[in-house]
Amino acid sequence: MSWIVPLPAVIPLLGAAVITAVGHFTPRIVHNLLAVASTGTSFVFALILMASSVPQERLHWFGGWHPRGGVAIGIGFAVDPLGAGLAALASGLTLAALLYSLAFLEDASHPYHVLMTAFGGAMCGFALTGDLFNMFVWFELMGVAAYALAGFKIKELGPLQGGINMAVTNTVGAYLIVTGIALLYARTGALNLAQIGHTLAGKKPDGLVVVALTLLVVGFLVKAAIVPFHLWLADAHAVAPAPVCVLFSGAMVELGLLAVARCYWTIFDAPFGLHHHAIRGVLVALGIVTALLGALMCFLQSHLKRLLAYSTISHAGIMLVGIALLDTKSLAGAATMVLSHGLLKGSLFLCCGIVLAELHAVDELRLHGKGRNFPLLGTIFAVAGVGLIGLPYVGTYLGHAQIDEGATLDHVAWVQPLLAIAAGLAGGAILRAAARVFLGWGPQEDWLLRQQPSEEPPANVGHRPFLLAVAALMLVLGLAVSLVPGLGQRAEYGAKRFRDRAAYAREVLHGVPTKGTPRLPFVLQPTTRESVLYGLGAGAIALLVAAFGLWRHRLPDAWRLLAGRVAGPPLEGLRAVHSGVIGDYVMWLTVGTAVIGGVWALTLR
Amino acid sequence: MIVATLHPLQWTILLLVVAGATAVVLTRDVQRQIVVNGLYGILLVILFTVFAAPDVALSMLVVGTVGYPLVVLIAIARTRK
Amino acid sequence: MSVAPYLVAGWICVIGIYGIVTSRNLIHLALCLTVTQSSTYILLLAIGYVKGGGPPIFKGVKLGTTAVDPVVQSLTLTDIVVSVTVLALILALALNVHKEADTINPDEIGELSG
Amino acid sequence: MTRRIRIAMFVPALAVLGGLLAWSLVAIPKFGDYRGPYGYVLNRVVVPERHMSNVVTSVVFDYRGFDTMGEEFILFIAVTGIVLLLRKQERDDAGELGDEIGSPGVRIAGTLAVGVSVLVALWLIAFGFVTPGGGFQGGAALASSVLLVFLVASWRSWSGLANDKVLDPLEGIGAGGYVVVGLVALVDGLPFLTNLLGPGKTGTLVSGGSATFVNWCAGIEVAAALLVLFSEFLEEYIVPLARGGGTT
Repeated sequence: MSWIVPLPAVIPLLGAAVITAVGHFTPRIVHNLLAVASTGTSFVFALILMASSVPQERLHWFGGWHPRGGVAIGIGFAVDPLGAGLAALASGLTLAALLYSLAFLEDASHPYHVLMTAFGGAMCGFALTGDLFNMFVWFELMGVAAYALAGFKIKELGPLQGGINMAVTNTVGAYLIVTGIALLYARTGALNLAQIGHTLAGKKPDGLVVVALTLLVVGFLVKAAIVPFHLWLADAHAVAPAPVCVLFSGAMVELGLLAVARCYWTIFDAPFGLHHHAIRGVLVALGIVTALLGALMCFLQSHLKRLLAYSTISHAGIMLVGIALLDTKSLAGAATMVLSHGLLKGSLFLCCGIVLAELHAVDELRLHGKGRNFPLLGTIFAVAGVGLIGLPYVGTYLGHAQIDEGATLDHVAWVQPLLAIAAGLAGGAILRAAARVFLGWGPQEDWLLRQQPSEEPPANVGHRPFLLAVAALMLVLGLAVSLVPGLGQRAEYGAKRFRDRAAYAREVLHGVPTKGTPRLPFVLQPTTRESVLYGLGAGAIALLVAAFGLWRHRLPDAWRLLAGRVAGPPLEGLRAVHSGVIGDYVMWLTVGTAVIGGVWALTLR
Repeated sequence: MIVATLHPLQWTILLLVVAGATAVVLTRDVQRQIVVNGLYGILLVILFTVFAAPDVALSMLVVGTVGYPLVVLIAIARTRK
Repeated sequence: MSVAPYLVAGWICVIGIYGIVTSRNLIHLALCLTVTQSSTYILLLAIGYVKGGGPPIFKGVKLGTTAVDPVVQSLTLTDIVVSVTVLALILALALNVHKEADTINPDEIGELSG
Repeated sequence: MTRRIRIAMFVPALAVLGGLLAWSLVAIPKFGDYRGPYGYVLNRVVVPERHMSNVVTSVVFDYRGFDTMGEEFILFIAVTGIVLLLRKQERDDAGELGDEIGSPGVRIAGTLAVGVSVLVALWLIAFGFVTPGGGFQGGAALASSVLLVFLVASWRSWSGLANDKVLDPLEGIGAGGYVVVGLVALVDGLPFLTNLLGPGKTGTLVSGGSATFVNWCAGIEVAAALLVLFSEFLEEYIVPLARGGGTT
C-alpha cells in the first residue's frame, strides 16, 4: 500500500505540467478536465491514505533510500492520520474551488488552472512530509502559487498590494525557517524530523535549540496568520478571487499550524518536554490574543471578504490554542475544528463570489438590502455563519468541546470563556452582515465600518445554480462534522499517535511498526455540560453582537457617546496598525520574533 | 582567537561580503543598487569557491550575472518616472 | 571559538531586514530580500565547511579524502533558485503596481487598510 | 502609523533578534569542525554505490531528488505566475520592430558566441554527475546564451526562438518528465524516483543511472522557464517602446 503515499502530492504536479505542455493547443475544456481530474485523483488517494494510515504510519522513502543505522540519507513521507486528513481536506477544497471556477472564472486562461492544481499538490506534500527541508520546499511552492493567485486581478491596485504584502511577509518567514533548519543541521547533522528529535533527546537544551525553535515556530506562524504575523492575511484574502480564498482560509493557514504542531511533537518535545509550560504559555497567549483581536477586527469590517478573513484569523487563534495546550484532547479538537471551519469558511467565500457576480459589490453597506431577492444564497451564508459559532452539535462545536475538555484537564479552564467570546463575536459579525445584505436590516451608514476599494465582478459567470450547489454541499458537510458518529474518537486517536514521538521515531528510523489499533466505536462523541453551555453562550453573544451592529443607533444617546469616547481611540489605533504598508508588517514580524524569542530565552532553561 | 582558525583569504572575503551586503542595503538609488548588487554577487561567488562549493558558486554566477540584472534592470526601466 | 562566518551570516540577515523595513522603493525592497536570503547561503555553507576539506567531488581525488558536507550545498542550490523566482514574482507585482498607481513606494500605495 | 514610530519600534526589536542569533552561536560547532553524520556518510558511500563522482549532484538528483522536484516546480509555478501577472489585457503586436544591429561583423561574432555558450551549457548539464554543474546550472547557462540572440540579433529573432508556443510545451515536458521518471519506478513496484538503471561507469556521461534523465529534465525545465521569464520581462520593456509610448 505504500505506493499510494506520494500520489496526493505528485499527481497534481504532473497535471499542472501537462496542462502547461498542451495549453496552447487545446481548448479550455481540456485544461479544466485535466485540472479537475488530477486534483480529484489526489483527493481520492488522500482519503485512502488517511484510512490506511490508521493502523500504522505509512512510510515512503523517495528513491528507495532507507535510513542506515538510524541515519536518514533520503527524504521520507511519514503519514499519520491527522496529516493525511489535512491533505485530504486541502485537495478536497482545491477540487471544490476548481469546480466552482468552471463557472465562476469562465475566462481564466490556463495558467490559472496550473497554479490552482499545483497549489493543491503542494499543500498535500507539505502535510505528508517527514523531512524538515522538504517542508520548506513545499512551503515555498505553496507560497509562489499563492502570491500570483492573490494578485490575479492585475488591473486593480488592491490585489497587487495584497499580493506584494503576502509575498514579502511570507518570504521573510521562509528565511527564518531556513535559518532555523540550518541551526538544527549544525547541531544534529540531520534533516529528517524523527532523527533531529532523536538526536536532541536527552541533552540539555541550549541557546541554539531555543533560537531554532523560535525561528521555526515564527516562520510557520506567519503562514498561520497568528498575531502579530497576521497582517498580510486580511489584505491577501480581501483581494483574491473567491475560489482562491477558499484555499487560503480553509487549508493554507491550517497547514502553518500543522507545521508548528508537527515540529513540536517530532523535534522539540525531546529537548523541551520538561519545560513545556513555557512553550504552552507563550503559544496559548498568542492564540487567545489572535482569537480575540481577529474577532474584534472582524466586527469592524464592511468588506465581506475582509470580514471573513479576520474571522479566519480569529479561528486560527482558537486552533492554535488547541495545539498549544499540548494534550491529546485539545489537539483532536484543533483537528476537527480545522475540518469544519475549512468547509464552512469555504462555503462563505463561495457565497461572496456569487454575491459579487450577482450584485457587483462585496461591501456590506453598499449592498444594504440588495440581497432580498436571493433567499437561498442568504440562507447558506447565514447558516454557515451560525455553524462557525459553535452552537451545541452544530459545525465547529465538536472542536470547541474537545478543546474545552483538554483545557479543563490542563487546569487552564479560563481559556474556554475567552474562546467562546471570540467565536461569538466573529459569528455575530457574519450574522450582522447577512442580515444587512439579505434582509436589509439596520441603517445604511455605519461609521464603525470602513469601506474598502471595490472589486470588479468577473466578466462571464456561467451556470449560477451550479455555484450555489457547490457552496451548499460544503455547508452541509461542514455542519455535519459535529454529528458524524465516531469522528471525535478517531481524531483523538490520531492526535494520540501524532504526539507519540518515541513511536514515530522508532517507526521512521528503524521500521518498527506501532502496535495494533484499538477498535474505535461509531458513536457520537460525548461532550460535557460546560461545553454545551459555552456553545449556547457563544450563540447568545453572537445574537447580541449582531443586534448591536445593526441597531446601535436605537440605544440612548448618552450611552453611545460614552462608548464612543471610551472605545473610539483604541479602535482607531487598532485600525492604524493594520496599515497595508509592507514596512510596518515586517516591523511587526521582527517585534513578534524578538518578543517570543526573548521570552523563551528567559524561560526555557 | 577568532582570527586564528580562519585562513587570511577567508577573512578577507568574509569582510568584503559584509561590506558588500551592507552597501547593497544602504544604496537607496536602485540604478546604483543593481550595480552594487552585481559586485556583491561576485563576492559571494568567490566566497562559495573558498568554502569549497563550486556547484553553488556556479549557480550563483549564472544567476547573479544574468538572472538578477536582467529582471531588475527592466523593472527599473519600466518604473522610472 | 571561531564563529566569524556565522556572525557574518547573522549580520547580513539583520541588515537585510533593516533594508526591507526602511525601504521606499519596491525594487530596492526586493533586492534587500535577496540580501537577507544570501545570509542563509552563507550560514548553510559555513556550517558544512570542514577544515582543510576539498569540494565533495571525487574526480581525480582519492575516496575518503576530507571533503566538506555535500548536503548543505544541495540545500543552498535549492535556496538560490527560490530566491530568483521570488525576486521575479515580486518585481512582476511591482511592475503592475506601477502601471496602476504610478508609484512603487510601498508607503504610498495605501489601497488596503483597517 | 508614521515612519518614525515604525523605526522606533523596529530598531530595538532588530537588536534583540540580532542578539538571539548571536546567542544561538555560543554552542554551535566551531567553523571547520563540522562532523554531522548525513554528509559524512554520503561522502563515503556515493562513489562506490552510485558511481557518481560529484556528490553534490548525486544528492541533488538522487538522494534528495524529491526536493529537487519540488524546487523545479517552484521555478515552474513562479514563472507560470509571472505569465499570469504580466498577461496583456489587450493583444499586443511587437513584430514590427526592426532589426537594431546592422553590422554583419557583430552578427557573426555574436552567432559564434551564442554557439560556444550553448555548447558550454550543454556540457555543464551533461557532466553534472562528474564535475561541477548539472541541470540547474546548465539550464540557466543555456537560457542565458539564448538571451545573447536578443543582444546580438534582434527582437524578432528572439521572439521567434523564445515563443511561448515552443517554450510552454518544453517547460511542461521538463517539469512533467521529472514526475514521470519518478512514477515509472512506482509502477515498477519501487519507491518514487528510485534510480532504475543502476550505477553506470564512474566519470562517464551515464554515471547517473536514471538520475541522468532527471538531470536532463531539470535542464530543459530550467532553461525553458528562465527563457519564458526573460521574454515576459523583455516584452514589458520592448512593447511600449515599439508603440512609441516611451516609459509607462
